[in-house]
Amino acid sequence: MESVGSIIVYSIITLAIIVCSVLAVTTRKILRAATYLLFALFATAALYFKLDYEFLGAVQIAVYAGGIVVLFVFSILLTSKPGDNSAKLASKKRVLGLIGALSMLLVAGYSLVSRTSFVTATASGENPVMKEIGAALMGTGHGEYLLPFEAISVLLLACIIGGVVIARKR
Amino acid sequence: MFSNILIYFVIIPLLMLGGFALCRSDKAVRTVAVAGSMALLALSVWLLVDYIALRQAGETAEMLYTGSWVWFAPLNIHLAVGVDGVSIAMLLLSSIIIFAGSFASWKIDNMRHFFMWLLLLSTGVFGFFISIDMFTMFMFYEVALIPMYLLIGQWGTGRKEYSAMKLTLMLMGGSAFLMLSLIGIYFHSAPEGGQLTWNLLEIAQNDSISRGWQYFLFPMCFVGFGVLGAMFPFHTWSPDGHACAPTAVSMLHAGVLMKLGGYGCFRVAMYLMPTAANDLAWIFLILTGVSVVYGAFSACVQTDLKYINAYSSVSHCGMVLFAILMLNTTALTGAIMQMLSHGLMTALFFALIGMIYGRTHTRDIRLMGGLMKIMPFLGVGYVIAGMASLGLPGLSGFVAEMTIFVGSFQHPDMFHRVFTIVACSSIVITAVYILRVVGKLLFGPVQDEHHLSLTDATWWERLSTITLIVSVAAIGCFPNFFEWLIRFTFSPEIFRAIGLN
Amino acid sequence: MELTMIYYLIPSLIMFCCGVYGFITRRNMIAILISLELMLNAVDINFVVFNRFLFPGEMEGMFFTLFAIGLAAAETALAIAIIINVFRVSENIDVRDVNKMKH
Amino acid sequence: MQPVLPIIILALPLAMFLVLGLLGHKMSHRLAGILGTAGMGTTMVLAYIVSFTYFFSGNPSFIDAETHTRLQAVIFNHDWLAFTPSLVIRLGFLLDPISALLLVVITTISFMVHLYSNGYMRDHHGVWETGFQRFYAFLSLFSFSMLGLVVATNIFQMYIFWELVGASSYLLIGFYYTKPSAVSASKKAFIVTRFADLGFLIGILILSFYTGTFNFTDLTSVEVSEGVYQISEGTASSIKNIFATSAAPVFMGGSVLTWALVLIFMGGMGKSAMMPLHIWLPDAMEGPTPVSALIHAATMVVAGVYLVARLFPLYLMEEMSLQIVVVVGALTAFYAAMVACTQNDIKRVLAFSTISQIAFMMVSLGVARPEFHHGLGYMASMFHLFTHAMFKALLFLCAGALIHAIGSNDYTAMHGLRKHMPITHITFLIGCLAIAGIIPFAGFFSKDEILTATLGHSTFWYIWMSAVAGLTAFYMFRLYYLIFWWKEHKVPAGHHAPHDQPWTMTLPLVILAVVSCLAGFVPMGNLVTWNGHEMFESVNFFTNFAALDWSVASISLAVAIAAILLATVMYKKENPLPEKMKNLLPNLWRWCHHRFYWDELYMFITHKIIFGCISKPIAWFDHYIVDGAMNGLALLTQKVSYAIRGLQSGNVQMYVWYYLIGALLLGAITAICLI
Amino acid sequence: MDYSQFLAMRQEIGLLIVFLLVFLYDTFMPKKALNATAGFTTILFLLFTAASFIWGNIGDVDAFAGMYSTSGVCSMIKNILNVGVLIVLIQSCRWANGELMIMRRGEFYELLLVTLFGMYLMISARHFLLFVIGLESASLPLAAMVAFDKNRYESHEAAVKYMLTAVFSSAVFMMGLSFVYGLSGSLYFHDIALQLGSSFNPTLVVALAFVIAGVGFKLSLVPFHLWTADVYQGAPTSVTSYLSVISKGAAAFAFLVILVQCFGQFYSMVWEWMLYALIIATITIGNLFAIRQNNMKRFLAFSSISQAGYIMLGIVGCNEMGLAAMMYYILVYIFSNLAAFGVIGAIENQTGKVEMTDYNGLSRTNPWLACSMMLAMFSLAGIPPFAGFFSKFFIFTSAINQGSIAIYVLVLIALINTIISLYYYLLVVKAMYISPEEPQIATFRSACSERLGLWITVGGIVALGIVSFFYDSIMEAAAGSTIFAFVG
Repeated sequence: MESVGSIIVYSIITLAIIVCSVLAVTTRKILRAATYLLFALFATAALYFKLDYEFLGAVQIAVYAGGIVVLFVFSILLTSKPGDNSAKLASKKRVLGLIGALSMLLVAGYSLVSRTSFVTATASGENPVMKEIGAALMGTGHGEYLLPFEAISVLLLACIIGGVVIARKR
Repeated sequence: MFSNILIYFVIIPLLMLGGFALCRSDKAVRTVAVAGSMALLALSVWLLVDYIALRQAGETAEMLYTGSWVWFAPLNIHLAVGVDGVSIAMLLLSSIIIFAGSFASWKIDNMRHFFMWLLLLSTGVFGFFISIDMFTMFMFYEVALIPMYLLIGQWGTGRKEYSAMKLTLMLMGGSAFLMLSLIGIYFHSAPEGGQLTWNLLEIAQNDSISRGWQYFLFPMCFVGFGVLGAMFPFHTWSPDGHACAPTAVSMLHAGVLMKLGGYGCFRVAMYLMPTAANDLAWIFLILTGVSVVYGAFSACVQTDLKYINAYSSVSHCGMVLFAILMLNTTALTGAIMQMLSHGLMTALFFALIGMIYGRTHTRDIRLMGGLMKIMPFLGVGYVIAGMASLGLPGLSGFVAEMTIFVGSFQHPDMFHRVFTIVACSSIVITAVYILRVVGKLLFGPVQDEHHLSLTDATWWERLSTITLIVSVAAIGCFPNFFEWLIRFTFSPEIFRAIGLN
Repeated sequence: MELTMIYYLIPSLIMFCCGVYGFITRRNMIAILISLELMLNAVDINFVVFNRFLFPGEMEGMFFTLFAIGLAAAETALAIAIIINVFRVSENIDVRDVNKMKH
Repeated sequence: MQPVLPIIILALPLAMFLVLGLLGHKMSHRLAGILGTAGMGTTMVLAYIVSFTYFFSGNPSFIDAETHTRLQAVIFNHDWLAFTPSLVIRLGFLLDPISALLLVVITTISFMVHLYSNGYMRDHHGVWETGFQRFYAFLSLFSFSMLGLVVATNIFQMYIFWELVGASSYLLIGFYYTKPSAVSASKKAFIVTRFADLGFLIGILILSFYTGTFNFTDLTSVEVSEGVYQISEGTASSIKNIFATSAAPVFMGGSVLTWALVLIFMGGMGKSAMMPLHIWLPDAMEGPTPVSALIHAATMVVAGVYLVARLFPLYLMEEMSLQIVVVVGALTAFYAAMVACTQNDIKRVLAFSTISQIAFMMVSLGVARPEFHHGLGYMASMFHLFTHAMFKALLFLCAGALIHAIGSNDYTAMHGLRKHMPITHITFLIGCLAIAGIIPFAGFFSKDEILTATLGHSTFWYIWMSAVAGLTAFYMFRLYYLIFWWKEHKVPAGHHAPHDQPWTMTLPLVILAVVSCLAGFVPMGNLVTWNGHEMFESVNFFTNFAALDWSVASISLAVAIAAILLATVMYKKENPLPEKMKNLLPNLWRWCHHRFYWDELYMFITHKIIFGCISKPIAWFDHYIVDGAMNGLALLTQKVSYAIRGLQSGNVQMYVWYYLIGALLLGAITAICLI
Repeated sequence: MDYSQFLAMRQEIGLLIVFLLVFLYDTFMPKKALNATAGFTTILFLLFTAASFIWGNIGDVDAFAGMYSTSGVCSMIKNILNVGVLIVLIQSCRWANGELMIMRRGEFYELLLVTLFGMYLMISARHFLLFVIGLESASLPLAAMVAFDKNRYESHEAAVKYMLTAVFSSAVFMMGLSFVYGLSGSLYFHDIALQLGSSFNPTLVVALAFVIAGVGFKLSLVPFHLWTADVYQGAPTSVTSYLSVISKGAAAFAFLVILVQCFGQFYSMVWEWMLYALIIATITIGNLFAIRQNNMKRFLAFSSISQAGYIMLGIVGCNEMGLAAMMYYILVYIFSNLAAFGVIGAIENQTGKVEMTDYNGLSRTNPWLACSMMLAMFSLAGIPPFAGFFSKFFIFTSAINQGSIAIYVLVLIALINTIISLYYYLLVVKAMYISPEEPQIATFRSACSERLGLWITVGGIVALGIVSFFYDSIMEAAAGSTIFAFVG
């Protein structure tokens, strides 16, 4: 049995996630969309905290909210004048979008609901200790991620190179 | 590997290909072509003689000169060769026609490339006839198909692009079915747990394709080869293709390539799947019977010389498949004789048509007439070809058709005999269209006075024509020899389908 | 009331669907990118939730999310670079106008 | 007998054909003519030797002296093509009464024609016709084929040479190939006979399927010693038994054997120009006249008769088949005679007369029964074949001489030539008398035998055939008078008057005239009978005369004379009688003149039905349906390709939409299917 | 913590060394020396390829607790890709040395090598996290490469389309992965297979569909293919050729590994049928679109889509024979397609023309180019004696090896599609050899590197099939692989 506080926190977070997501994709002001995204990401971080993944929540705030959204805002400012509203949607597009989104919801939702263990499972376990996280990140055994860590570093280097070469004017 | 004589049937054309690549002048190309085709002719004659000697010495193996060299070991694919009388007959036919075809294209544009493609085609043809491994067989089969596209497309006339494309696609469509059925045969080529094989002889020996699978694979195999054999209703590539092809290509195509279809039908479809062949023969019998009559009737109203011959080929090749389906020794022998005969005479036809077309620049029989007076040699050649086609005794058509008719009529089933009579009726229709075209083209008054200044055949054209006429007459006059050569393959012990009948 | 796993999964799924909807309907390429972020984020939530509810003894889901955040960052950076590039060329980042090549 | 002579008989004409055909254009015309004639002369001598040896040597392999029965001797028989161990086409030489007789006939007429053509095939100034060598080559080819046909030991050999004579006939009819009428005539001849041959072939197939043999000797005779056979009804009836005990002995109301025999007879009908397959023969007169004499009067056209005679014991087994032969023959005889009365072209008249006379032979075969005078009809038929060959060749050669002199086939251009061309006149008259059946000319005896045999079978057909005989006499003399009597044409200035021809042409006329006078006295009854049995104990020059049945002979003689008188009255001088007769029965005359519109009917069938209703629709079907289906497939692919191009809209949002829907469908459908 | 496990990754490490050397060369060498970057990289890569052939195969080794695995087959497919990349490098020399590329030459090579590294990871990854990183490494830098032609608008458009769809696709893919994780509790392939057991449920099916969609995107299977044509057309030719062969080859192999190793036990129930549908759609739609194309690159894009369908036939058989046939097919496809792109690139570099109509009468002005193109087309169409025939034949054989009637029908459909494909391949041949129109392209002499590339590819087209060594050794490697241990 969940405590009332937990349920209230849960409700707020969930509501924030849903509302912000919906608004992020429906608002006609692009800068607002970025802002709603930011809130959605914050809400996600809150969810992580609620699920006792504090490290992850911190990373979420730092990288996503702190990094990516800033990037978005910069690029929005670079590519459009503030106050630019996007034109009203063609209904055909909207219908297609709704069909896509709802069928996704239906199919994936059904597949989740149909699995009893998904419906009934309750949270357990504890917040992973920072030391464990560090060890796992640098370890080579089962459940340890040195190799992906190295691999993603190469990827990030490549992305930097790619970003540079594209962004360069000539 | 190189001690096997059969390999040289592939090696010589390949050497010729290399030779052409090095040639710098038309003269050199001709030299290589003539030398090579003579070598092939000599080789096949030598093979014939040697084969007869071996057989007379009491050699009773199903195939002689067999050799087998591993190619793709994991799939047990071999380069397996071997010949029996039928293959030898086909090899002889091919080399004669290539010989004649070389002379018939004495003055073609862009000669080097022309001959390169032609020889690639020949490689495929020879390879097909010497192979007894289904994979290599199929490979050579396809090798023979594709050069047609360029040969027709580049050197053809009329709606050549359309025709070349249609021909290639339809034949490839056939080979799609064929490929599937060959692979299917492979996976049923040995009893459970046995070593699967592509080798025709081994598959026949294992006899492990169940009845159900035969029912599934046989029609695909037969249709696959049947498309090349111009079986109704898959024949429409033939008229257009032949009409647009250059002379030597028409010769080779109608003369040899269409034989690949019939040959494949009996060598693979009937030979490996005798049960289905017996049970399903009636379906194809109807189709081929229709081919025979239908082709002949269609030929009656055509006005283009090549179309007439193309439809007549449909009729004659239909006869080949028709006879193959009769599944008795005589009819099958007749089918092979018909292949030989049709190959030679239709090559002769197309050679002559090409030569006439080269002079008059039209193939419409309504625009020509009285050519006999202007070019007597070609005219006489044409009459002889026509007579061979309508089955005049002493020329090859007669012996082939009679063997087929007599053989088919020996079938114990009434249905087959009635269809034989239907097929027989083609001899009348054939006479109608042959005489119609001979009458319009060669006889009567000269239609176009420009034609009066035309010349008769040149020496190379004569050589080409005479080679073919002599061959046609040789079969027509000494059929027993060819019959003897072929018959062994169709003894009931070897050709199981006959035994099941 | 027990907050079972499905209570977490469904919001995440809705988030994902919002992303899908946004991708298909938005015109501004950056808005599309925002939608993509939503989708990626939804995936992250899924991993975390599964990890917490079903397999609390391990950290696989959490680590996947950790790396996925990094990947998302890299993707966004590169995508924004490309979009800005397009903006330089055509002064326009309406995705509907990016259809010179078709059929 | 050693096979050397027979082989040479066959090989020589073939060699001549090859030599003249391949090298002819390098030779002078004269050399070619001499070579051809000499070759044929040699062949004739050899054939005479062989034939006389057969008839008169008394060799035990040719005649059974005790039973006075002539035997069949297979001189050689070489395998040519083995279909199955039992069904083998052999090329051989069968010597028996009819083949020996035909050897003589063919070589004689052929030699005469070779000789005659030396003169005929050039114009008045001695300039050779173009293709003279070719002409001789074809003649040799024909002779070879015809000889091969008559000596065939098996039915397939016969079929082979049957086709070859057809082809050489085609070549010779179309000799003047620049003339469209000649081309179409040759085409017609070939195709009509080819159609008949289809029946022949099917007949052979049926016969061989049940009996397992092609050999005549297996079908109709028993072997008495090696290579020597005797005609036997027993063999034929055992063949009949094979059919009767087969799985399906009856087919559409007739026994299968009957069907086989009738189909084989159909082949004979084609070659022998029996109605309704006769239409090619009148047109075949487009060929050079010597050719008409050789092929279309004396030899090839009797092949049908020969075929039936060859299989006669089998025909005897099936009454119905013989009935059919009689009916077809009788109708044809009458029809042809009617038509002959109204034609203008002398060769046409002769052609119809030929049809009529061959029909006589057919009828005669059809009425022959062993129980009536040892198969008198059979003998009569062969006898008539022999005599007819002589006098009809004579008539044709005379006609040739006339045409050569006048330059036209139409007798209206001739009239009154008896003074200018006396030799031709006399020989033609002899021919007419012979065909009209005036004693003692050849035709009288043979026709008389036929009528006797017919009477022995059925009175109705006897009266019918007698009437035809009368018609024969009438139209022949009509022709005779119109050519040689009547009002003479004026010779236009600057032209020579018509005159007799060089010796090469007159000599054959004279020889044949003499033969026509004497041939009737040949004691055929002792030489040629259906089972080889000699009819007379002993023979002398007057045997035939003595054996006449005067009750029949006098009537037929009377009919003939009456007919001739009628012709004399009507045509000796120009008078209005013919015109009156014509106006009396205008429709009959018109139908006869237009040959009862057979040609038009055939035209309708071939052009409207075969071409218009079968070939054209098939070609249409092929082009638009079969080919159209293939092109349609290609077009469909193309169309579909265009129809779905919207998928690649260029809009990235649509791309992901399809992506998403695709993925969802993939999952959803699989899930639904599985659960 | 056993860092020596990195030694199992010889090929990856070798590749990274090449990458670093190029990076250092490009960063620190004087400007003049930069002209030699292309040659330097090519030679370096040649050495690496050779070394990889010689020392690359260390047998079956699992490292990082099963996260990474290499085996004979893995090193073989990497070597095959290396050969392809080497050819691409040779062919792109002229383009890379061009004016436009002065500033970006080194970056081009660096990105290319990183994407190759990503593909290596895809091939060897036995853990989904590593796999995803590999997948992203193989696609994100490519997006940058697609945008390399700064002067062409199409290049940017292509980059946008590629980028957006790639990210979308990876989101869907990861969604599927999250489901898989939820079901099995692990991202190790081996554990997933163990945990999933053999019972299936809708969640799994949907997850599988998402996973297939994600990898199918890389392979450009219909309906996940729509980016392909636009990107191929827009990207610089060298990048297109790289994209069309190398990335496809790696994805195909990885696809097989994932399906077999994680979901092997669901083969006959679930994904066999999914693959049937995808294969039929891919081959047919690819062909139908290819018929109409005039732009050669776009044309080859659609052709490559249908080729991907044929490659999938090797997976659908789900056995060693299929693996071998697939790898062989990839090898042959690399040579054939690169020959075609070689010609296109040579002509584009010289004249800037890429339309099929520009190729009219090419055989008269540039017979060797036309001949190479024709051979490439024949090989792609599967005409013997060129290698394409053998690869097609073997892949059909391996598929039919599975034995059900359904697979016969599938193969029949594929075979019928070869007729359509033959049609459009012949259209190119027709333009070059048959079309009577005036040649659009004047006679020219292509650069040494281009000719070298063409010689290699044409040589491959001719030799790969006839010489059985290649297939035999691939088959030998495949037969020894343990990939199929889990197939149920």
